[in-house]
Amino acid sequence: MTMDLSVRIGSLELKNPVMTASGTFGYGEEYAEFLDLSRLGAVVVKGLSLLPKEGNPPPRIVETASGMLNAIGLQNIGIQRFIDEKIPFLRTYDTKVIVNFFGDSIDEYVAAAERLSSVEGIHGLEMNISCPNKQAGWCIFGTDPRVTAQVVSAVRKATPLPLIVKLSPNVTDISLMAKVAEEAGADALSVINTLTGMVIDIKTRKPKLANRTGGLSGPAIKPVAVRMVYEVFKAVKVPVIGMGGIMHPDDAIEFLLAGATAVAVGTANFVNPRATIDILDGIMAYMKDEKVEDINLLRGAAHAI
Amino acid sequence: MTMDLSVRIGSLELKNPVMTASGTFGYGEEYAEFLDLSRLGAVVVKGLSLLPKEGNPPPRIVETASGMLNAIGLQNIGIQRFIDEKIPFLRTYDTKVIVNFFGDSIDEYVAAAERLSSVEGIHGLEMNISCPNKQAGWCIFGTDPRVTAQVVSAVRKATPLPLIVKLSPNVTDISLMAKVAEEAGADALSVINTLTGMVIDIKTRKPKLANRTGGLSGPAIKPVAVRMVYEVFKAVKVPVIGMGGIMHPDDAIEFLLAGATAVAVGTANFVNPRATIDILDGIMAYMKDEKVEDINLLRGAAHAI
Amino acid sequence: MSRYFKAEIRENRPVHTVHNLLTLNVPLSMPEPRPGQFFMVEVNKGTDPLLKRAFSLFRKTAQGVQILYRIRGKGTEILKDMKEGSEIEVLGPLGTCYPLPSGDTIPLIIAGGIGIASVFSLVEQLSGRATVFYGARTKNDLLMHKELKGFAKEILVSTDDGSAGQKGTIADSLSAFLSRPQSPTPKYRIYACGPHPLLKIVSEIAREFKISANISMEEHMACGIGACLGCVVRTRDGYTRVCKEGPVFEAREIVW
Amino acid sequence: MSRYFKAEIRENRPVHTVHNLLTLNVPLSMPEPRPGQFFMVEVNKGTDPLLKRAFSLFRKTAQGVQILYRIRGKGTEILKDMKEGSEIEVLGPLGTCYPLPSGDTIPLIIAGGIGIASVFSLVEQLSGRATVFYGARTKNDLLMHKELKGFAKEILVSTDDGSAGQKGTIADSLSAFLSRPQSPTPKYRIYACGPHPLLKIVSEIAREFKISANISMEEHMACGIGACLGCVVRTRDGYTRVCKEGPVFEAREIVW
Ligand SMILES: Cc1cc2nc3c(=O)[nH]c(=O)nc-3n(C[C@H](O)[C@H](O)[C@H](O)COP(=O)(O)OP(=O)(O)OC[C@H]3O[C@@H](n4cnc5c(N)ncnc54)[C@H](O)[C@@H]3O)c2cc1C
Ligand SMILES: Cc1cc2nc3c(=O)[nH]c(=O)nc-3n(C[C@H](O)[C@H](O)[C@H](O)COP(=O)(O)OP(=O)(O)OC[C@H]3O[C@@H](n4cnc5c(N)ncnc54)[C@H](O)[C@@H]3O)c2cc1C
Ligand SMILES: Cc1cc2nc3c(=O)[nH]c(=O)nc-3n(C[C@H](O)[C@H](O)[C@H](O)COP(=O)(O)O)c2cc1C
Ligand SMILES: Cc1cc2nc3c(=O)[nH]c(=O)nc-3n(C[C@H](O)[C@H](O)[C@H](O)COP(=O)(O)O)c2cc1C
Ligand code: FES
Ligand code: FES
Repeated sequence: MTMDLSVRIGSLELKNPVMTASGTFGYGEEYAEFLDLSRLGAVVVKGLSLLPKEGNPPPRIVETASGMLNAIGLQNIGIQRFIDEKIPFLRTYDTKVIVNFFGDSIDEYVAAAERLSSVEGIHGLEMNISCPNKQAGWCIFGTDPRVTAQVVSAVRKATPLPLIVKLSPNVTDISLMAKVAEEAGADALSVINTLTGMVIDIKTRKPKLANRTGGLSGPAIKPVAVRMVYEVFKAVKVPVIGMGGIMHPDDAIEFLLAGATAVAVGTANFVNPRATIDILDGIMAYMKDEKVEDINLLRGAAHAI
Repeated sequence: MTMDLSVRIGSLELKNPVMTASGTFGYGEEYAEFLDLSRLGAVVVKGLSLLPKEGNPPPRIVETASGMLNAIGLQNIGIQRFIDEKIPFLRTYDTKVIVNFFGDSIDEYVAAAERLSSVEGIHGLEMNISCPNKQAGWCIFGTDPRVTAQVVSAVRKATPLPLIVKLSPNVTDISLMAKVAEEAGADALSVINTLTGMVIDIKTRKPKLANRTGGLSGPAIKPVAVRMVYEVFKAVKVPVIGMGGIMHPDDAIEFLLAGATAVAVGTANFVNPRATIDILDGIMAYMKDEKVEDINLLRGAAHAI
Repeated sequence: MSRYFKAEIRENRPVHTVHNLLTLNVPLSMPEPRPGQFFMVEVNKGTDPLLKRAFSLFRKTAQGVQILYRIRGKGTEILKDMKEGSEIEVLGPLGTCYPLPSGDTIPLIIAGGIGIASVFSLVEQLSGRATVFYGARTKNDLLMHKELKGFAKEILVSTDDGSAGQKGTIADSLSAFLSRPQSPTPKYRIYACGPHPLLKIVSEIAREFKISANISMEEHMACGIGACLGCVVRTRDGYTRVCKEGPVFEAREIVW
Repeated sequence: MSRYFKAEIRENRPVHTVHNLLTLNVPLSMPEPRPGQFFMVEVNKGTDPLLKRAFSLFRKTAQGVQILYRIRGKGTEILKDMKEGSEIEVLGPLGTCYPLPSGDTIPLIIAGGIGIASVFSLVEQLSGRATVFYGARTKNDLLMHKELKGFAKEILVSTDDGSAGQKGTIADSLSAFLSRPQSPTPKYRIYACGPHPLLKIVSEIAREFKISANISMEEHMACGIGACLGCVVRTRDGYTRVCKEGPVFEAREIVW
């Protein structure tokens, strides 16, 4: 049986739908010893900003039931160092490189997108809009539809690269946010970022994370993520990249059936550095068992009545 | 050491902060063989509507990582049968009986609250606003602040009983919803109801629940619930009842430290029918170890800097 | 509290490629379990998996309560590795039981696959009276066949591939059995446990031949004690709990 | 893939009330671990707990890699019940190691509590050269003391209650040791692992006496390989990863 695993994210063609989730795969090189990066559909790197960012004080991580909270605080080396130090390495692999980025203001988003757009070896951009918006008095770019529309439109004008907008799940109506991002020019949507959570230490009577709250990821959030992908798929025409708690091939397939065109593997990389490859192999085994010749036939199948 | 465990929920005094979460403890009688109901701070019964409700087709339940989805569909015997058949039994116990209720329209909410207000043996009402609103075209009472304000105000006028409003976590800003409910006359807030989720069967390629989506409960959601209690505590003056994934005494204490006045035990009852009592005993052991004489001293302690 | 207890694992051994027999040392205060009833059994300590699993009473012996289970998913995978001597939490016996047939009635007992776990103790209790229709995919999938022989009047085996007994389903075999010309027609009562499609056909056959039938239903469960309303099936009274009003129902009550 | 492998549990036995020694059969392709490095070890199959746990290399023997762990929370509770013969996933060796002292330098090795796990193999490798300051709460909490004696030049024990060695902390004992009038003052190098407050005091003492010190830091970890940025401590260069630039740092680099 011949099998077609390739999928399209806007103008970007991926050899298969397995990507890495930003912030869980470093800049790619950390995992190169454990797997062949060229087998991946795409590598999405840790979120970058124009200038380096120090991040939050530790502890930054706390485990929860079937999940973890992180409050890294978007620590990163900045776009320039990324271009100088990391891109040359990534260019030696036959995979698509997608750069996740963010800013504290619309101007910063635009400047970052512009800077990233002229670099050879960057194939697409993923905008993280789950970050505080300093201009609008610390609301979040990803939760107020008007602000979302503004920032996405501005970035859209600033880059010719395929633009993925990564949605925050901490909203009342994810379909609305998806439609807003689509209308503002997103070529694809990543669903979902982490859910905001907190753990308190009953001995010290203080939150365990220095930042108090953090983002919940891992298997615990998978049912919420699948539901959101399902809703977003109904609401928009652009492709959806599904993520949230994907540990095994079955989880990835659930997202495809819910409507995802591709999937991203996050927290699972920490548990099993070869998780992406195991998931890719498992998807292929499923397609063989189920006699599915083209992966695109699985997309949204759970919507049939 | 003498220990004071009593807490106040509006005008209601509970002998201790341990309650049951609606829908997870039946009408109380199902658990009477396993524990002494008189030891509980309060029993919150399965959600009732004016008329009996059939609920959703099965499967109604599916397990997830450290949690479960349910789509019971609010099946219940209706208020009249509850009063006739269940209240006489509950009245034989020395505990507070709180009736969780809902309606498909504001009129139904009001009628239900009125009917429940004149019954001896009912000490308080808990409004479930996470249900579809037929009048306003199937939006949800609990996610649109204007609709929430309307329905809570209407019910407030209809009952002299302590009124608890149970908030949905599926919102962008839980503090806003909390403030709206407080202003509309709530005496207390229950935080949180279930998160909406979905599980897809990769063999049948269909959602596992007949209703497609269901409510996520259990340890998986605890970090989100603790965070929301923490936020709501900052936003309002009325007492907060914390719930979401409480399995052990430590979990309950986390909620108290986050700002809860009382806690409700839900999914844990399914795993351990004596969970409420084990949690109560564990809270007392903690207070003894930590030399806390009055449980109210723990409330919100995690907010100190 | 006699229906909620810690039980020591006396034995947890394979009886087949993917089936284990679990023997639990239960406290004396536990009510006597009856055929058709079930237990909710803890399968692990952490929170994943979270819920207890429902297992039918297979047998009660001097050793304790026995459960026959198929290793199928996450829960049973963990259960099969539990060591003798360790303690697990158990809730039960729960639910309704098979009503015993009157003295002049011939019990016909239908077991499809792992359904044998639920009816075995009924066959045992009816010592020598029951005609058992036992269906499995292949000869190799017939569980506890030898043990069953000691208690049944007769066992009619069907397998999908004909590797033992009749080739075909037990429903066919039941139908053929009832269609034989007999006079006077004896009084029968049917008891059945197995996959839903089988139970449905058996119910239809029972109606056709005007025989009372009790069938044991399965649905996903959370609490096992009637509190969560998670385990309902549709009956003439609307949605009804398998854990409380069932698992054994009158076949005519079920709306398929 | 030689740093990610399945390891068979050779032995997993208690060496103390709440401490176990785990011996893992590791593949030949694994790089040779060096004192101060650590491994990320799978503690269970399900998803709760989710993450691997970091454990220092205790020793590498002909039997394999040894880990000494304290049974403390959920992860180690499950690990302690793992049976010999079962397989677990391991990532490692990871992180930096203790730089060996030059020939004319006297190594002073500070171990607070379970910190002994990290420095034991260093003492072993320095066969007979190291002076070890070993602190514990009580005599009873001194782990592997006998084994240590075989490799150390000298062991100065302190306990909180004076039940063995000096009453007091090892920091006091280190301070007293360095304050003895000596001429000429020998060249020392300090290596330390233990609770953060101890490491902080040791760093201050090292600065005061102008001795180079390497200390092993701990922080909550997710990936163990530098990808998540979860395990940082504050250093002069900003937030720095314990799993990659550490766990062994130059004491003067740390901003307390
Ligand atoms: C009344 C009753 C009696 C039962 N008796 C037996 C028995 O004697 N022997 C036996 O092997 N099995 C029996 N089962 C099925 C058993 O409860 C488990 O569902 C089955 O063993 C699969 O569990 P798992 O943990 O391995 O699978 P998982 O995949 O981990 O199960 C996931 C979830 O789905 C539920 N589930 C999966 N399949 C079913 C099913 N067919 N029916 C109900 N829930 C399901 C599980 O309980 C669990 O909540 C019975 C079920 C019921 C309701
Ligand atoms: C580099 C390094 C080396 C270590 N070496 C050893 C060793 O040789 N022997 C040993 O017994 N322990 C060692 N630890 C601590 C060990 O990783 C576990 O944190 C500890 O055993 C508690 O885990 P638990 O699962 O029992 O507790 P849990 O309460 O289940 O832990 C919950 C979470 O918190 C983390 N955590 C809890 N305490 C700590 C801590 N002090 N530091 C870092 N993370 C923590 C756990 O890793 C886990 O993610 C080391 C830690 C690090 C970072
Ligand atoms: C440690 C960590 C760091 C993350 N950093 C980023 C980031 O920089 N930018 C971003 O858009 N998402 C970030 N995420 C979110 C993930 O990309 C992903 O959306 C989320 O974790 C859900 O997927 P998972 O459950 O598979 O981890 C991070 C997640 C984790 C756990
Ligand atoms: C099976 C089930 C039924 C529920 N029914 C109701 C209900 O009728 N009314 C309501 O307000 N909440 C209902 N809930 C929500 C719980 O009361 C509680 O808010 C939620 O489950 C979170 O707590 P937990 O994680 O401890 O279960 C139900 C939850 C479950 C699991
Ligand atoms: S399993 Fe809860 S009502 Fe039956
Ligand atoms: S544990 Fe992930 S960077 Fe150190």
